[in-house]
Amino acid sequence: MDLVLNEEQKLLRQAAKDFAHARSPLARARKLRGAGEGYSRDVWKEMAELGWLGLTIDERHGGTGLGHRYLMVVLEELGAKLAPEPIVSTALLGATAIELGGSAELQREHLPAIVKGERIIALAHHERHSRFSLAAIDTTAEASTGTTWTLNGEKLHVADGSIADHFLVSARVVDGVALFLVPASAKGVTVSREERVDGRSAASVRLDRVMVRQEMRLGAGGRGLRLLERVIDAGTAGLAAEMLGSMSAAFAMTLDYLATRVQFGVPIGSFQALQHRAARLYVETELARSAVMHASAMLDGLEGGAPVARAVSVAKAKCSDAFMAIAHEAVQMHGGIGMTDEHDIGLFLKRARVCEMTFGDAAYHRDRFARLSGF
Amino acid sequence: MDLVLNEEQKLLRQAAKDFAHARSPLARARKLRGAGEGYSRDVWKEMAELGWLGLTIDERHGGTGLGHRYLMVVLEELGAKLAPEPIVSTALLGATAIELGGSAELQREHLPAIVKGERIIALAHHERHSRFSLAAIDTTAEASTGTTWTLNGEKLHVADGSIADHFLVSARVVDGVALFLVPASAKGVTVSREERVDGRSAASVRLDRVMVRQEMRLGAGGRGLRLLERVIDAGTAGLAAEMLGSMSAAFAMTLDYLATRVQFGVPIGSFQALQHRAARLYVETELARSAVMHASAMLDGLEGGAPVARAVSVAKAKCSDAFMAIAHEAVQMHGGIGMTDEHDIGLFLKRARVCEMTFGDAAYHRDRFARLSGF
Amino acid sequence: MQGGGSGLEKFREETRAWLLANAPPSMRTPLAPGEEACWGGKKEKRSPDVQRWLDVNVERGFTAPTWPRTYGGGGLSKAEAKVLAEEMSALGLRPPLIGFGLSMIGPLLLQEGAEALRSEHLPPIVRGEIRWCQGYSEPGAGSDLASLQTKAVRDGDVYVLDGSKIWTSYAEKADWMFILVRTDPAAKKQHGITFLLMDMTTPGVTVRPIRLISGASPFCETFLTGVRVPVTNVVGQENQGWALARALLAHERTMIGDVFKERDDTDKLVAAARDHLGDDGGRIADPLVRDRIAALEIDQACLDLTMQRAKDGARAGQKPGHESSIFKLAGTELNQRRRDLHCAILGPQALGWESEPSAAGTAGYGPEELKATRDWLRSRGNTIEGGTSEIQLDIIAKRVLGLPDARGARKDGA
Amino acid sequence: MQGGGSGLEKFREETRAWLLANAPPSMRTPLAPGEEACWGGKKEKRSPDVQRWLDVNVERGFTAPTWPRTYGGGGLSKAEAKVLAEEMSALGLRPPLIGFGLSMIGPLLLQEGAEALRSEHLPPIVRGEIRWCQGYSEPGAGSDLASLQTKAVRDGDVYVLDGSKIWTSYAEKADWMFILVRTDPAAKKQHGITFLLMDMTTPGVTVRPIRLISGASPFCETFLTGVRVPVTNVVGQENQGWALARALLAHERTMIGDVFKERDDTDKLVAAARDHLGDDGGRIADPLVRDRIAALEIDQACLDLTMQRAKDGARAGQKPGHESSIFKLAGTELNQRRRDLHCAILGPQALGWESEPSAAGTAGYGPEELKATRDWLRSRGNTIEGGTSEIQLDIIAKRVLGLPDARGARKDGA
Repeated sequence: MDLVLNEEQKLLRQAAKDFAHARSPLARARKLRGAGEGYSRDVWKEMAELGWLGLTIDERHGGTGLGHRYLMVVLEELGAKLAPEPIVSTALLGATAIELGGSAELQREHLPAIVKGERIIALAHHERHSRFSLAAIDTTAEASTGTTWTLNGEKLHVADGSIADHFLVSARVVDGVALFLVPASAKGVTVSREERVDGRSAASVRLDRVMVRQEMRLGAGGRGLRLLERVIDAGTAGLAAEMLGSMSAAFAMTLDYLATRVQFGVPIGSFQALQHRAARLYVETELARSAVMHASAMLDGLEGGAPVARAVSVAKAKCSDAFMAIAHEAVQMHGGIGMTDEHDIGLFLKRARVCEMTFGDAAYHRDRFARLSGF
Repeated sequence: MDLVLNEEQKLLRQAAKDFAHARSPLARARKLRGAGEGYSRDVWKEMAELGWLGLTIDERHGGTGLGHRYLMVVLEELGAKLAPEPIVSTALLGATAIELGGSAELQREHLPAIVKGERIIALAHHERHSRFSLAAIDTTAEASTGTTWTLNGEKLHVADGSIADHFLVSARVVDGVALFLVPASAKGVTVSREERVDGRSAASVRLDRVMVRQEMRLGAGGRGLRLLERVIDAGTAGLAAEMLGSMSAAFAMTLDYLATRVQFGVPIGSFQALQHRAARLYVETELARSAVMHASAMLDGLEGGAPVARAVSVAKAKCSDAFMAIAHEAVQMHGGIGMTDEHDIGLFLKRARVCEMTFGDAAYHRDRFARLSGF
Repeated sequence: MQGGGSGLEKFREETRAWLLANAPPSMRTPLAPGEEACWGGKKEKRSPDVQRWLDVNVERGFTAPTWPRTYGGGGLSKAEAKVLAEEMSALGLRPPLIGFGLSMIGPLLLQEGAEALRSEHLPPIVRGEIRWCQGYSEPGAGSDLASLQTKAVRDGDVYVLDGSKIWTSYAEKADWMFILVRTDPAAKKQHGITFLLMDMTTPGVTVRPIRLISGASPFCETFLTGVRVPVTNVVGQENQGWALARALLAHERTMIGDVFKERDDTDKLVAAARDHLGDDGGRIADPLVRDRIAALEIDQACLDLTMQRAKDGARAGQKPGHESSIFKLAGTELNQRRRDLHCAILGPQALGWESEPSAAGTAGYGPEELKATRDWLRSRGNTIEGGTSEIQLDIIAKRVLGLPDARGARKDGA
Repeated sequence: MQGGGSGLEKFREETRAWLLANAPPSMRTPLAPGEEACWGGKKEKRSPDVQRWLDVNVERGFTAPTWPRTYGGGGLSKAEAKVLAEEMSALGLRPPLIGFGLSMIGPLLLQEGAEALRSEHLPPIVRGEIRWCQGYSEPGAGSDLASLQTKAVRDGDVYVLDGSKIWTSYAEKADWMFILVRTDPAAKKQHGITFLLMDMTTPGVTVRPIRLISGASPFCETFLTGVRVPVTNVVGQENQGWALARALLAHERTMIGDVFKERDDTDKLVAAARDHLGDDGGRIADPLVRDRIAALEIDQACLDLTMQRAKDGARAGQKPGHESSIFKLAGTELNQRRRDLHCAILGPQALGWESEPSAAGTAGYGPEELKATRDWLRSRGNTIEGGTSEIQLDIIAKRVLGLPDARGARKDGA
C-alpha cells in the first residue's frame, strides 16, 4: 500500500477544499452552534450530489466504492472548516453497519438512500457509565414474538441523534450484544436534544418497549459486538481524518498569527521559544497524517482483523493527543484574543475535546493497541 | 514549622560548602569511581569530627540530636560534589534502625561508634524481583535456639555493602518481616562487590546459615516491616537532600555553560528556547527544595505516621523526576562535550539514575502518596 | 492562654468579642454558588446583612485594617492585622469588602499618591462606595504592555484621552479606573506613560463586555473617545507611570498564583475518579488516573510549600526575589492540569455545554460536569492573563538566572 | 513469475542464482554481538569468508551497484539495484561492504569531483581498500559548524593544515578523511571553507579516541599540525566547500533517523516488562508501564509510516522538503524514550556498570541489563550528534514553517 495520494485523490482534495471554502467557511460552523438542527440540509444534499456519501458504498447500492482513502480526503477538508454534517454517523457508521450486517433487503432499502442524502443515521451505543466500553450496556432487546424485537433502555450522548431518522442501537440479547436499526419515528422512542461544548447537538434516546421487525437486527447471532467494533473502527478512522484537518487548520491559523502579530517591535513568530514549540506541533501533524492515511488504507485492504484495528487505534490515539496539544498551544499563542468567543481558534479547542472523547480517548486506544499487540 | 534555615543552619551550610569545596571536589568523586573502597576513610573521619554523623543521634549516645533539618543541609552540600561517603547508609538508615528498634545495650554499643565514624552500616533489604517492595523477600530467619537466629538468603545491590562492617538485614520470620543487625564478619556472610553506573560500589550479600544473637533483632515482633518503612523514610529524605544538592549543582554548571559557550557569535544562553527550558528547570529545583525541607522538618516533628511518610514520598517523587530531567537537559545543553567521559556533567546524569531507583522511583512514590492520601 | 496576656492577646480577645457581637450569622457561611463577595461601588446591590456587616466594619476601620485612621482605616499594626485576620478566619467570617481599591490602587496611593488624591479616594474605598477597575492592556499591547497607544493629550487643566482598553475586569461595574495612557509619543516607550485616575462616568467612556470561550466573563473592552480627565488625577509624575504599573503587576502575579486551588479540589477529583472509573478496594480503579492525580497533588504540594517558604523567608527578613513569577507560572499551569485531568476523568460526561436533565434524570450533564468543562476552558486563560507564561519564563531567565539578552527579544522591561 | 518475464525478471533470476552460488553460508547469518560489518580499509582484519564475499562482489561491481563500471561499479540501473537489494535481503545476506566511502564521499565525488579525484579514489573505495572518515566538527564549532577554525594556508602546491577536529568517528581506523578547512579567514564564515581529501598517514596527523559517558566509542579527536595536503585534493572549488558539506549533512540526517530502532526492540521491552513487573493474564501487570510502551510504539509506528510516506512520495515524484529534520528529531527522541523506558522497567537492575554474576548466578546484572544502561547513556548523544535537536527545530521553523528570523538567532545557514 502506498502512503501517497493518487491523482484522483488530489483532485478530490482540491474539490473538497474549494467546496469547504465556498459553502462551509468557519463562519457557518459558528452560526450553526446550538441553533436549530445544527447542520444544513442544503449542504448535505450538495455533498450527496458530489458523491461523497457513497464513496465507501458499493456500486450495487448506488455508491462508487472508491473506498476510505477517498472519503478521508474529503473529511479532512471538511474538518478544516469544522463542517457539522453527519458524514461519519451516516456514511461510515450507518452504512458500514448495514453493508456488513444488514440483509439484502435492508441494504436495498437504506444504502441508496444514504448515497442520495435521504437518510441520516446516528449510532446510539453509549450509556451512563459505559464510558468507552462497547459491552457495558443495560439496554435490552427481547424477541417478543417470532418476528419482532422489543427494546428497552436509554442511550446517551448520541451524536447527530437529534437529526437522525434512524438509530443504530446496541442492546443486550440472550447471546451477547446485538445491533438494531431503529426508526426514530418508532413508537416508544423519545429523543431529547442536548448541546455540546463544540456547539453541535447530540441527544439522549429513550427506548420504551420499542418494537422493531426481526430483520432490523444487524449481524448474525453472537457477533454483534464484533460487528459494532468494526463499525466503530470505520467511524473512528473517519473521525481521525476530520481531526487531522481540524488540527492542521488550527495550526495554520496559529502560524499566520505568529507571523503577523507584533509585540516588542517584532513578529512574535521570531521568538525562538515559540518557533521551537511551533516546530514540534508541526511534527505532530505530520505524524498524525501518516497514521490517518495508514488507517484508511488498512480499512480499504483485504487484511481485516487485528491489524486494521491496531492501525485505527494508532490513528485515534495520535490524533487525540496531537489535536488537543495543538488546540491548547494555539490558544496560548494567540494570547488574550484566543480566549474570546469571537475569535475562531476557540472553536477548534472545543472541538478537540469532543473528538478526543468520541470512540475512546488516547488512553483507551493505547490500551487497545497494547492488547491487540499481545501485551 | 518554618521552611527557612535558621542562623545555625546557615552557618552549617557554609561550613559544609567550604568542606566539600576543599576536601571533596568533583575530581575526588571521579577518582574514586570504581576504585578500591570507593570512599575515603580520612574524609569520613573528618565528617565524624565535624559532628555530622551525630546530627540526628540523641545526646545520650554522643550525638547532638539537632535533627534532620541540620543533616539535610550537610547532605545537600555533599550531594553537590557527589561525595560518596556512606552517611545515608550509616547515620540515617543504620542509626535510625538502632535508635528506634535496638535494645539499650545495642544502642550503647553502636550509636556512639557511628557518631565517631567507627561504624559503617549498610541496609541489605533488596532481593531479586522484590523491585521496590519491602515485603517481597525470601530471606528467612529462624529462631534456632532460644538465644540465636539463623539467617538464610541473598540480598542484592546493597549500597555501601562492600565497605560496611554491619548489615541491616530484612528477613521473613513466623510473624512477618523482621530486621537484624548482622556483622559483616559473621560466619556464613559472603560479600560480592559490584560496580554501579555512578561509579559507586554496592554488593550482593549472601547469608548461609548465619547465626546472630537474639538481641540483634530490631523492633518488637510483628512490627519489623513498619520499622523498616520508618528507617527507609529517614534514609529517603536524606537521599532527597543529596539529590537536591546534585541537581542544583548540575543546573548551576549548565547555567555557566549557557552563559559562556559561544555559537553563532553569541552565548548560547541568549537563545530564548534554551532560556525558557532553563527557567523551567530552575522552577523544578525550587519546588524540589521546598519538598526536601518539608520532609526533613516533618521527620523532626512529633507527628509521625502517614503525614511524615507522605511528605517523604512527595520529596522523593519530585526529586527523582526533577533530578533526572535536569541531568538529561544538562547533557543536551552541553552538547557533544557533555557526552564525553572527561566532562563532569555526565557524572550527575549517572548519579541521577541511581538515586531515582533507590528507595523507590517516582511512580512508586506517587502510588504510595495516593495510598497514604486515601485514593 | 497564659494569664492576662500581652497587649496583642488583649486585642485578640476584644476583637473576637466584637466580631461575635457584630457579625450577622449569614456572614459566617461560605458564598453560595453564584453569590459574589462584597466588592463595593455604586452599582452593587447588597443584601441587608452584607450592608450591615460592611457598615460595622467601616465604622471600626476594619475594611482596611492597616490604613491610617485619617483615611478611614483601622490604624492597626501588622501584628494586630494578622490577629484580626486569624480571628475572622477562625470564625469563618467573610471579608466585609474586597476589590482593587483595597488591594491595588489604595496601597499605591498610600505609597505614591499626592495628599489631595489620598483624601479624595481613600475614604470612599474604605467605605465601599467606589469600585475600581484596571485599565492596562490594549488590543495591540498584550505581553508588550509598554507599547500601549491610548493617548492623553494635554488641553489646559485636563488630558483628553482617546483609545481603547481591553481585559478591564468588571469595567461594567466599576466607578473609577486607574489607567495607563501615553502622554509622550516621542519618548522611548516606557518613558512616555502616565498613570491616571479616571471617573467611568466621564462622557466618552463606553464599555462592552467580552464573551470568552468559556462563556460570560467579567472582562470588558473600554472605549475612550475624547474623555477629559483633570491633570490633578495623575498618580506620581507625568510620563513616570510605568514603574508604578510594574510594581502593581508583580503584586497581582502573587495573588494570581495563590488564587487557583480551591480547598476541596483534590476531593472533587478523587470523587469524580471513583464515580467515573470505579473503586477497587478503596482505591481509584484506574491506575493511570490515580498516578496523574498523585502527580498533580505532589506538584501542588511542592508549590504550596514553596509559597509558604517565601512567606517564611520574608518573615525571617529575606528580601523577595522574583518568586512571584514562579508562583504565577506554576500555579496557572497546575490549575490547567487540574481542569484538564478533571475532564479526562469525566470522559464523555465532559462534553456538555448546556443541559437540562432528561425526564428520567440520568441523561444529559450534571451541573458539576458542566462546570468542569467550562472551568477547563476558562483555565486556558490563566497562563495568558496577568502576564503570559512566556513573559514569566523570560523574567526568570533574565532576572533570576541572569542569562544574557537574546538579540531578538525585547530589550526593555517585561 | 509469469512466463519468461521482462529483462528485470531475467536480471532477478540471474542475480539470485549468482548470489546462491557465490555467497559463503556464514554471510547469510546476522552479525554476532561485537562482530562488525565489513567497512574496508587497510587496517581491517577480515575473516576468509568476509574476504571471499567481498572479492566476488567487487569482481561483479556489486559493492557499488549503481556506480559506473569505469570506476569499478556495477553500472546497474536504479531498478536493477533495487532488485539486487531485494534479493540480498530475501536471502538474509550481509552487505559485502559498507562505510562512508560508499555512502558519502563516493557519491559526492561522482557528482562534484574532478575526473582525476574520481579515478584516484573511487576504485579503491569500491574494492574496500580505503576507509574514510569525516572531519567536520571542531571543539569550538558544534552546532555552529560554519565557524570552524582549522586553517589551511596555501604554500605552493599544497595547503598546510593546522587545527583540530572532534567527533571524527573511526578516525583511528580510517585511511583518508574528507575534511572542512578554512582557506579564507577574511571571508564571511561560510564563504571561506574548502572541502579537502586528506591522507591520514600524512605527517602531523594524530588521533586520540574519545571515551563517552557510556564507555568506549568510535569517536576520536584528530589533531593537525603542519599537515601538507596537495591542492589537487580540493573537491569542488576553493572556498566553496560549505554547500557540499551541507548536502552531505542532510543525507546523514536521513540515515540517522532511520537507524535507531532494532527489529526486536518492542519484544525486548515487553519481555523485560513481563519479567520485571509481572504478567497478569497475558498482559504486562503494570498498567502504567503498559501505557508507556504503547505510547512509544504508537509514536514509533507514526514515525515509521512518515518515513514510508516520504519514500512513497519520492517514488511518486514529489520533491523532498526538509523531512530529514523531522526524522532526525523524532527518531532520536524516540530512541531516547525507548532507552529510558527500558531502564525504568529494569528498575534496580538498571544500575550496573560492570558485573560478573555471583556464585549463585542470581546477583549482579545480566549482559542485557548492562547493555540497557549503557544504551540509555549512549542515546543521550543521539539528539546532539549529526545536528542537535535544537538545530533541527530551527530548520523546521525557518525553512518549513517560514517563521521570521529571530534577531538573536544565527543569520546564516544551519
